[in-house]
Amino acid sequence: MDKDLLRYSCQMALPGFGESTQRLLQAARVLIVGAGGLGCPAAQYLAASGVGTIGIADYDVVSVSNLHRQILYDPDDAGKNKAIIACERLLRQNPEIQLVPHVDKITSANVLQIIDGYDVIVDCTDNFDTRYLLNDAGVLSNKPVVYGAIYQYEGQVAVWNVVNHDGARSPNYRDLFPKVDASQIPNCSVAGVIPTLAGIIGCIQANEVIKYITGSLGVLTGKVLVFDVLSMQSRIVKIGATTKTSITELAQTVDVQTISPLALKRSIAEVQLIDVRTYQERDLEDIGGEHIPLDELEQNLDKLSTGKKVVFYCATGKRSAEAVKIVKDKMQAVDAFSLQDGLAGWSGLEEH
Amino acid sequence: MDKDLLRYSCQMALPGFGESTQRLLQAARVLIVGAGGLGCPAAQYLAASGVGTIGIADYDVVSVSNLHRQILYDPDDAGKNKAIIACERLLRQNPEIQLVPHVDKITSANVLQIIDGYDVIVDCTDNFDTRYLLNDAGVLSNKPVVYGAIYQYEGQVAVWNVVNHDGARSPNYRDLFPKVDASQIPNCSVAGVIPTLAGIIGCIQANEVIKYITGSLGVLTGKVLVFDVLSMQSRIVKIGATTKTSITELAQTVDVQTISPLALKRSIAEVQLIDVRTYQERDLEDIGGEHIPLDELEQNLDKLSTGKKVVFYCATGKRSAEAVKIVKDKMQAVDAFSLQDGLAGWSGLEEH
Amino acid sequence: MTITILAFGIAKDIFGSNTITVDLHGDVDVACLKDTLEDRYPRLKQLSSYMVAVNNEYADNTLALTMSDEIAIIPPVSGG
Amino acid sequence: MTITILAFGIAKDIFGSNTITVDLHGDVDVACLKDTLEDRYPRLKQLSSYMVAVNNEYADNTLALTMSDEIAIIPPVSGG
Repeated sequence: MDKDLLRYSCQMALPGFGESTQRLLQAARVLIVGAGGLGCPAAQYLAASGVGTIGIADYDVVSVSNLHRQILYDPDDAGKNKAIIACERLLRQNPEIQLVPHVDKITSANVLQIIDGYDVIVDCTDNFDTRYLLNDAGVLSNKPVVYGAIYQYEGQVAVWNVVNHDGARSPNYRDLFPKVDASQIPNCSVAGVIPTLAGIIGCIQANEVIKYITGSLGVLTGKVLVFDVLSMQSRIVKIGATTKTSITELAQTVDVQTISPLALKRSIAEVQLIDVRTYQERDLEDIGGEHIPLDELEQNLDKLSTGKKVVFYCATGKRSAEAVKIVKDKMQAVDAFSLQDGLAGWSGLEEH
Repeated sequence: MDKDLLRYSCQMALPGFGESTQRLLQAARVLIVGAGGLGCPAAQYLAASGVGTIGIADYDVVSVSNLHRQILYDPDDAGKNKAIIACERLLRQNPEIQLVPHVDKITSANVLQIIDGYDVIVDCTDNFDTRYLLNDAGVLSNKPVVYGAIYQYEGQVAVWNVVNHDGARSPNYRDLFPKVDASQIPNCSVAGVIPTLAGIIGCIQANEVIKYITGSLGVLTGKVLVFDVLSMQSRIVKIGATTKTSITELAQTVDVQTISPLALKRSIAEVQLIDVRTYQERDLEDIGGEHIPLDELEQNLDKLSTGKKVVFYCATGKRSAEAVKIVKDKMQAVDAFSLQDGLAGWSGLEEH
Repeated sequence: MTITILAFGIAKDIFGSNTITVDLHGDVDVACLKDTLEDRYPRLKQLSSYMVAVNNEYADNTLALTMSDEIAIIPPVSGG
Repeated sequence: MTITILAFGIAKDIFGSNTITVDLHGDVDVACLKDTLEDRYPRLKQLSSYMVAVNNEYADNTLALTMSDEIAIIPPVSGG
């Protein structure tokens, strides 16, 4: 055994996992998209196990309110780019591998180019737009996508778009969910998430990546694992051997203009401010402006100003971004912005 | 919400998990025994989630051959005590909590005193002696033990010795396995282990600790989870509501004679030196002496000298200690020693 | 025919429970189940898509249902 | 009576397979199963203890077995 393989001797002792299997990991190039609750543990274990090249893509910065599940970051890292910090940390853990940060937001314009250098894509993102984008780009580029997603105490894992023995492709995300109205599904900051779920699902994703690269049996293709960490019950739902979708082009991602809380504070007298939250949330507290719940926006587009900036806000910036997308789609004459980090960002401003 | 709770806001957003639940975690004192493949992820997520006091007990040092699954350590840490390094690293991740390293080997003489300051014990050990010791100490001290164990691609998790509504205690490890012949079950360095399994099982242990502390439903009491990461099938085996064991005292742990690297260097010409590592490890490097892999020792006891000291060595001093125990049990005439910190300690000597 | 449905993810919130029962009439298939659920819970339809799993297999609209089937509603999940 | 046994952990190595079948005669209970297995695989007895799970419940020696039972042999595991 080569000296450089000593680190991996405990996995190379596994039945059917010798030096040639370890060399497969060393030669593999894996792109992890999203360095958050799922991406941190997935990257940590793929680095530890000796995957030769690991790309980590995240345009976002470390936020204190995510440290409970994003275990690669310290409070001192707050405000720094997650991909860069994660790569630095993991390079110390395993100096023998290549770690490549990607700090640009992944869009329909750059996704094919970014994934071009990788063999496997790991979907650790936190939003539907990027999930669909990665899925479709994986299909168009003929690369497998190892999918993971979490909600409160529940997670899902699957491996999409693997070439079967007969040459056909296994199912992908659109076989399961052809399209989603993202505004209807709350994200982690609204619905909450238990950090250990992120750890379990991220490790399961890394496990599927290793199984795929090493040609192991039992890769989660043609099925989806649904895991509940309250009851500890898991189930594997069979989808079928072959995809029924036909994906021929990428949906164009919409670039949402955002405005920072500070910029809004300075210009609040000159903009049309619109709260897109529910009536219940509006009742509790607001920062002024008009109130048009997101699901009533399409019927009220005539209320939007074309003479000044329109700023939408919600609790976290997610539904307000959806509002901007609707406006860009239906009323191009309106100059619409989303309040970054929503009311959460606004109250952060008040505290300082 | 207090500013100091911002870090935990995403878990406090969970239904039924508010500020008072977070305060339960802050007030909890959890002892993790074993800072290896299971202890690293368990400690990482308990620290991230805000458990107020975390003790980490490990007398062993960081070894390069374990870095594939012990994700808190860098190659630079090789030879340093694992409990101390783990506490340092996790304190940077969450400076708001207390981290307490315990560097003494846990024995029947000190276990009750060490666990006295804690509410929950997490069994992340890698040997049956310490598993039984912790189990029995948990029963005698009336504390729950969150058990995890791994082998190749399979893991087990359970929560032992919880007080039921009727005041009776739930089953413990001896309900499942009354006693074990440890020499019949290979450990991770011999049988191998996939690193992601350690991550999944360690995270599940942390998840059960959080569920127990916060009074959540679905704690794994009276049952054991068996998880296979090749097929991704898991099953929960019911054991029953109440323990059938009667544990009234601790089994005495065997005291293993050790020899320091310096003392060995001075006396190396006068002792019988035996390497108990695997053939793969022996191939790479050795410090002389004969080679009898640990799992072949019992068939080769006649090769041991009764005229001079016998010194066993391995990578870290752990398997050589097992060798001493086997000899003490089967060949009392032999004066057997274990090289302290193994090859890691020996190379430390060379460097100075 | 009365069938029991297990809810996952946001469907737990939409149904207000981990399990619900529904009475189905006429052609008792997955399409009929979805119509009945979406009538009772309009928010379910607003998700645009969700998976119906029958005995741990993805079920399309034409699959006939029986009382002994284990039926789960598994909506999409976005968190990471 | 022929029954199928699922093996876990070191039992996979001892049996040389993930599943085996055994023929049982006489009193068909867990004690009888253990005797038969330990006769055929002496290393199993050397473990000192292992769990027999029948239909995902811990089974003691007196439990009677039927052909439709799902039987798993789950030995202790020490790694960490």
